[in-house]
Amino acid sequence: MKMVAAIVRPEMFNSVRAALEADGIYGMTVTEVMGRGAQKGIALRFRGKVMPVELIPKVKIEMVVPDADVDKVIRVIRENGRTGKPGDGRIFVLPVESICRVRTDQIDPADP
Amino acid sequence: MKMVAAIVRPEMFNSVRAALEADGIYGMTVTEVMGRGAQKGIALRFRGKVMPVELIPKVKIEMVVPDADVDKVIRVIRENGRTGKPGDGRIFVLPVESICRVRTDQIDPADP
Amino acid sequence: MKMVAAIVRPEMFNSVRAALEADGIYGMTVTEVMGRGAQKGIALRFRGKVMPVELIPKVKIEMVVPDADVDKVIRVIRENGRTGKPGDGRIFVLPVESICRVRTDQIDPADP
Amino acid sequence: MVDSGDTAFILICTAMVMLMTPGVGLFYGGLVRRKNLISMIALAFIAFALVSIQWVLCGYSLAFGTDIHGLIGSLEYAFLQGVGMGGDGIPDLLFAAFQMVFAGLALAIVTSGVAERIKISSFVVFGLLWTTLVYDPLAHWAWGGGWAAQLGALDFAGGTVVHISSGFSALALALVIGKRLGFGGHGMEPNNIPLALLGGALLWFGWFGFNAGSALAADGLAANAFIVTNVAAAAGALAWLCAAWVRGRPGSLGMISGAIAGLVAITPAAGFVGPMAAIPIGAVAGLVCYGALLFRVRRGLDESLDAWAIHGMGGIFGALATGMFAVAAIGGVNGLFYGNPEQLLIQVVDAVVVVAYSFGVTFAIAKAVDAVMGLRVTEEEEYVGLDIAQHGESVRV
Amino acid sequence: MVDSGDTAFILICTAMVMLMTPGVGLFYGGLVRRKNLISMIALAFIAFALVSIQWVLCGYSLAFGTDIHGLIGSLEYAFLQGVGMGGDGIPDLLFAAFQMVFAGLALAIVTSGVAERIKISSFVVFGLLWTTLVYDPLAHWAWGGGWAAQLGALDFAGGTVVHISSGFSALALALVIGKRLGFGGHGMEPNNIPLALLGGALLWFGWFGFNAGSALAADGLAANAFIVTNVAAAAGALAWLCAAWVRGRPGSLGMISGAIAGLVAITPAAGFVGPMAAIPIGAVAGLVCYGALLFRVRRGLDESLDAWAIHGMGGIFGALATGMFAVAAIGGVNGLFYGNPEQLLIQVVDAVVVVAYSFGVTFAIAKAVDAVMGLRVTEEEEYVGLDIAQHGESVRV
Amino acid sequence: MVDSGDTAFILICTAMVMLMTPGVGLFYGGLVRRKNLISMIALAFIAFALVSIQWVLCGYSLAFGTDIHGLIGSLEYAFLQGVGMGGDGIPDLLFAAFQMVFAGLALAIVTSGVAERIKISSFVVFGLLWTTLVYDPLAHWAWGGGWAAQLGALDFAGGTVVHISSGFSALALALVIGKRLGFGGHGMEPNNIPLALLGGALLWFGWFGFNAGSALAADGLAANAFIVTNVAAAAGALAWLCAAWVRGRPGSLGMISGAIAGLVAITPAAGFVGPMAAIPIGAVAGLVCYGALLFRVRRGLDESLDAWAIHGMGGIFGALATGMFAVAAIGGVNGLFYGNPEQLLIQVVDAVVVVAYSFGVTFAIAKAVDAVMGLRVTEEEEYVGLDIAQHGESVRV
Ligand SMILES: Nc1ncnc2c1ncn2[C@@H]1O[C@H](COP(=O)(O)OP(=O)(O)O)[C@@H](O)[C@H]1O
Ligand SMILES: Nc1ncnc2c1ncn2[C@@H]1O[C@H](COP(=O)(O)OP(=O)(O)O)[C@@H](O)[C@H]1O
Ligand SMILES: Nc1ncnc2c1ncn2[C@@H]1O[C@H](COP(=O)(O)OP(=O)(O)O)[C@@H](O)[C@H]1O
Repeated sequence: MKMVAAIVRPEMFNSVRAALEADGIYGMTVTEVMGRGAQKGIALRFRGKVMPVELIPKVKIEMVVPDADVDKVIRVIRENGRTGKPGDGRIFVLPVESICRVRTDQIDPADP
Repeated sequence: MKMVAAIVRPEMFNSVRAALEADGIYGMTVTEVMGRGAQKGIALRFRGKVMPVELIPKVKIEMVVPDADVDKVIRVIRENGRTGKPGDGRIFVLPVESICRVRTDQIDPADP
Repeated sequence: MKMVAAIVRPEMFNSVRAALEADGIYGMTVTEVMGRGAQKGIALRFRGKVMPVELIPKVKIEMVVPDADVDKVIRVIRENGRTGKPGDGRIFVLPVESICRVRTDQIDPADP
Repeated sequence: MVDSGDTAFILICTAMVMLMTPGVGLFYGGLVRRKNLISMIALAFIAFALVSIQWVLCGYSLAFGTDIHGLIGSLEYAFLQGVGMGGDGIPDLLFAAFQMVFAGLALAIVTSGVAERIKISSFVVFGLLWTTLVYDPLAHWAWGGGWAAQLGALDFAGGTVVHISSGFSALALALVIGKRLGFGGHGMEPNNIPLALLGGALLWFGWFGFNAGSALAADGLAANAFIVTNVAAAAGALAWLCAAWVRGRPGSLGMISGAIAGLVAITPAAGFVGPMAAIPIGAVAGLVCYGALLFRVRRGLDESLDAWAIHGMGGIFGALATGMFAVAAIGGVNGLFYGNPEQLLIQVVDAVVVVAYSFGVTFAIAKAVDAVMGLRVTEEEEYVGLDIAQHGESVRV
Repeated sequence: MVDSGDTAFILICTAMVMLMTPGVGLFYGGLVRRKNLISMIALAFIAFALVSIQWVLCGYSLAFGTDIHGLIGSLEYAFLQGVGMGGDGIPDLLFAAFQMVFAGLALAIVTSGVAERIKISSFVVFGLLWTTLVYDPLAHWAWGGGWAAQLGALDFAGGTVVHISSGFSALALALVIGKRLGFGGHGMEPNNIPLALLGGALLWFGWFGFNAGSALAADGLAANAFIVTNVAAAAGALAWLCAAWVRGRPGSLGMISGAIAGLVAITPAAGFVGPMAAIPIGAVAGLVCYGALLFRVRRGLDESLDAWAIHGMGGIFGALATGMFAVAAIGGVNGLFYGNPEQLLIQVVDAVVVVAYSFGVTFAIAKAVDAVMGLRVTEEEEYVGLDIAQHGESVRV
Repeated sequence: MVDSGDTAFILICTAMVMLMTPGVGLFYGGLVRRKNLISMIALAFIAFALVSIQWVLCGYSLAFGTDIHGLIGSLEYAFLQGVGMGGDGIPDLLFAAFQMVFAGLALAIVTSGVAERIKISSFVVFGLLWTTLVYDPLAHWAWGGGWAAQLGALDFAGGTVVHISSGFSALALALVIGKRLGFGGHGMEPNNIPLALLGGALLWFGWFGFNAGSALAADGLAANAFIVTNVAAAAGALAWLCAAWVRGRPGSLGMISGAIAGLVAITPAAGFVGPMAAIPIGAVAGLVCYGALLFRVRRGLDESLDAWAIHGMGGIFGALATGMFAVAAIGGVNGLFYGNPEQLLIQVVDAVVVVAYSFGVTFAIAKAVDAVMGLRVTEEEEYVGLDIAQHGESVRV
């Protein structure tokens, strides 16, 4: 099992989500985050103090999938989350040691 | 050290939290997330456009615990986060390579 | 590649962020979270029911960095996120198997 | 003759009372779980829109048409025919508008009892029946020349008509629709306390229109109603705050609930008591409603947002307090404390009848709607939340 | 002679209409993406502040100075000279203030067309030109003794002046500035529906001041305007809700959009039709505007927050409806349905001219500003969002 | 004789000023860190509730009872005895209510100085002492026939009484309670700018009641006060916006702070100057207060939400501006620019005394409360935030 964690543009999230569903990837956990990456920083000023706040809203999608699906998931995210401009995001793959449901007692690594 | 990441119902969070505390598991980081899992998707419509938004509010609990505690933590979450209905959530266990406090300089893998 | 996940005080986030930038660590994903750690719990009461809610706002910073940078990142966070009081936070290091951009097709493990 | 000052006052008061309905929506919306926030606000708007139409079609006439046996008004003003731009003090049309916003608000309060689980289509049907069969008769009894008015029951601004009725109707509805899934076990913390406080602020603001406007003139009586309203709200807020403090921490929701309790209790009394009486009325109302809330929680009743505890019980207390504290120098009638125990008796009779009628008829309507079309969403819809399930919308994290 | 009741009424109405401008800001702010929420609210405030200053310097005089060829007012009242504390019914200064808040609101509505992509410096320049060259003449035509008034066109509270003009100006502006990056493909869900509903509630509340206040007196006509305003809003809300229900789920944003559609449509008619006419006017407006919105989306037009669909098209429908439903018993003029087809013709002429003028002149102003200083932020700024890029602020997650 | 128009006006103005108190709460709540959001809103409500009770018990009488040596009123109106439904123009009870909401607002503004660190029990004690020992005498001096009124100092709507006093009291309080943990080093960004803007919008709205209502009649003077209020707010907003633009980006919080600065400065002047004078008054106030804020930040003073910079310094500037711009044609008195330099002198004396008195007495009260029960929460409580520590509630992420 792997956890694929993708940071994507909020605007592209819905097409990514729909495309994953079309490809049979259903389970996901989504978080609204702020991120900075390649884009240049922007310096802000509030009530007389400089505050460099160059964090921009992003959406983080976490999907735990069988090893075999990792490449497919990455491909789908890239194809549907891409605008070609800086800020499209990153995908990280992390190892997962085990996985289970809360609802039932069986630990079922084959059914994420 | 492992990171146990559990996605649970918002309504069950407080009992899970209390039960973990009772069992001596204190440190945790909690995030409000949206998730989809086994439940069927729901198609929405806003101002003329179809928007399938089947994400539902969930709570993510991340706990870094010694290897020996993983099973206990999973058991406690399941016993206290369960309603038996779809949507009860998932628990993922990820490997953690090292851990340290911000407050002190000693890197103390035995004290998460 | 490693993912360094740091939980810090919201008040210290900006200095941590600026210091990381000064040290050339640019990419990061930030989440507002609630956490509990060493601090003692606080029991609350709302409309007649006791509700122990001892979760406190924290900021989670996730940075995926080359193995060689991990120690530097940890040092910077500690030096700039520290107040010396309980609640300064934790840093966890998780292994990352692979990483890629959404924008381009090349999978580039050397460029987080 | 229409007086421009009085008309100006009631026009604005009507707008202020209108604002109370979204105020209730925001207050309730802040108290439920995030997945039902939009639903609560939407229910308030829908309640208001439905009643606005029903009122001009027939509601006004049922309430204020020529009295029929003390029970209901005739249909002579249906479609507002014969309700014109002239009038005595204020235009007749304005009086109809002022009464309309009260009716809309009452239905919005009732949504407390079905929070997070009502089917929107059923709410539409229930709402139309409720405003026609419960609210309109009650308004007639108190202000349209019905039996309560004939008996001499005092209800300056709607303590029985709006508050007792909506509070006990919410209770009846809650009993019919049943508890929320997981009620008691699951955590159901308020999702947005600042929003609830904002809603409370709009209620407090609008209540000046509600109570002072009920003088139907910009005069000394309105001024009296205005100041007693504020004093009772303040006393209620502080009393509940202190009571909660004794038991734990003084929460802001307790404070605002206490303010609303004080406002409810002073509503029937606002034109009959002075500022010094408003202090005990507001303070005791805060304590009574806090006690009622604790009682409800202990009994495991899921009248979810406490319309019963605050509007229902606060309304009863207010009706009785009016019968005790009323002083002839202000509103022309003395109460128990000024040597007229009979007035208290009349208030008791009025309150008891209104409690019984509104609880009973609402129970019957709810049962009927439930039998015909089902009041409640499916378990799955309740799980995903009414925002998505009923409205196809959601509040972002 | 100044009448204290009328003056009291218009003073408060002016404050209520002022509150509509932040209401528009909150409504729009809730509908855009999170990264532009502050920007939308700020634009509303800036629009209001700019117009407030322009109005006392010259705007009032251009609109209400002595008529020049039916087209514009003279500069005799520039700097409000000669506008004093006395007056007929209400003080002249109060009339100027009441009209000022209308002008401010109109510019705030126009920001719909440039949401999430306007450069703030260009908006300041555009806004000053627009209020001077578009709004002030239109106000003169309808209320300052211009050609439309001479022709007998009916616009009680600003259906053409405020709503048609701002709606079609938003459309022109949207065409000049171009679509948002990714429009059509990217998801652009509203970031905060409760905030939008709160904004809508403030609009509904303020609209009572807008329409009833346009009677310029606290009298029966104001009362009529008040109640028809509420009835039309309710009918519009329910009509759009039902239409959306037929196509899917009844969203709360559809409901509040329908209410605004009803409010827009009743605006020109409020002093000429009665409560029963307000039901079809409001309901049909809800359907017309919903249809216009669907049309806009289908055509891929990025008039982002639907000022055109709701204010523009709702305003046209309202102008025509006034020509149909007007009845002499209320406002002294009959419409088509009461045997005076000519009135409808006048309304058509008025609406057509206002559509053409506001669209055309706004298009020209926008082109000019774009050529001189650029209307739009850079692509990078649009990506990070105007909150950070233009204001240096951001809404926390 | 009570006039219905005047009474209608002041009744509604009183409600509008009441709404300013939650407005301050929302404004302040949006500016602090998320963990103290509820606390700031709750403090505003608590301030208002406390003062509401204190006012009817003794505050009104201390301020408006028969003058004692120009310093304080007698207790003849304690418990509002002798304050009735009759009156001259407006009912006496209404005058008491109108003044009450000013007193409540003033205490709410003061909470700026103790934001995110005050113990709620100590605030209750401090608040009661402050309103009795600071606010009531000041109100007496200016409006109750005290020495300032006798001297001829002009304060139309409370520039010295409400704004100078609350601003300098906040400063004194901030000095006694000390800086927030980590002030200077730690980031303390505003948690919810849209909420702050909403609060600002409610302040702007309510301020019409505050200033125009201070005419105590619905007449030309009220109309003048109304329009100058709006013009000054707009000018202040634009001036601060531009100044911030020069130094960086034009933030929305600067804009709304500028509007409040303009509103504060026009407060004492609203009944004495015309619309053209309101432009410089508002604009310069925006610049003065922005400068004061920068000064405070540079000096490392943790008067956390800038009541001193905006209300205190804006109030001083307004008092002086009144002495300069006043023109007899409007308020019966000329200022410096119209040949009466003496008026400016009187204004200076008044401002200086009020600054000294409010700063000094507040400092003493704060020291006393601190010595007896401790003003400040523990370090641990400050860390977890007052929402949890003081109220047992929290705002969800
Ligand atoms: N090294 C990193 N660690 C964690 N998150 C990152 C890292 N680099 C980028 N991100 C996340 O990805 C988002 C997009 O990054 P960006 O560099 O703008 O994308 P792109 O490479 O497509 O231009 C950032 O906003 C941040 O949330
Ligand atoms: N494969 C997955 N990857 C990441 N998160 C998941 C995955 N599957 C489920 N989840 C998370 O768990 C939550 C509950 O899943 P669900 O399938 O409804 O639970 P259950 O299996 O108990 O019915 C989802 O809302 C989602 O947040
Ligand atoms: N075992 C853990 N697992 C996950 N998160 C933790 C753990 N321990 C602490 N945290 C996070 O770190 C934050 C700070 O912890 P705390 O113990 O207060 O810090 P410190 O050790 O510096 O006093 C907590 O609020 C929580 O979010």
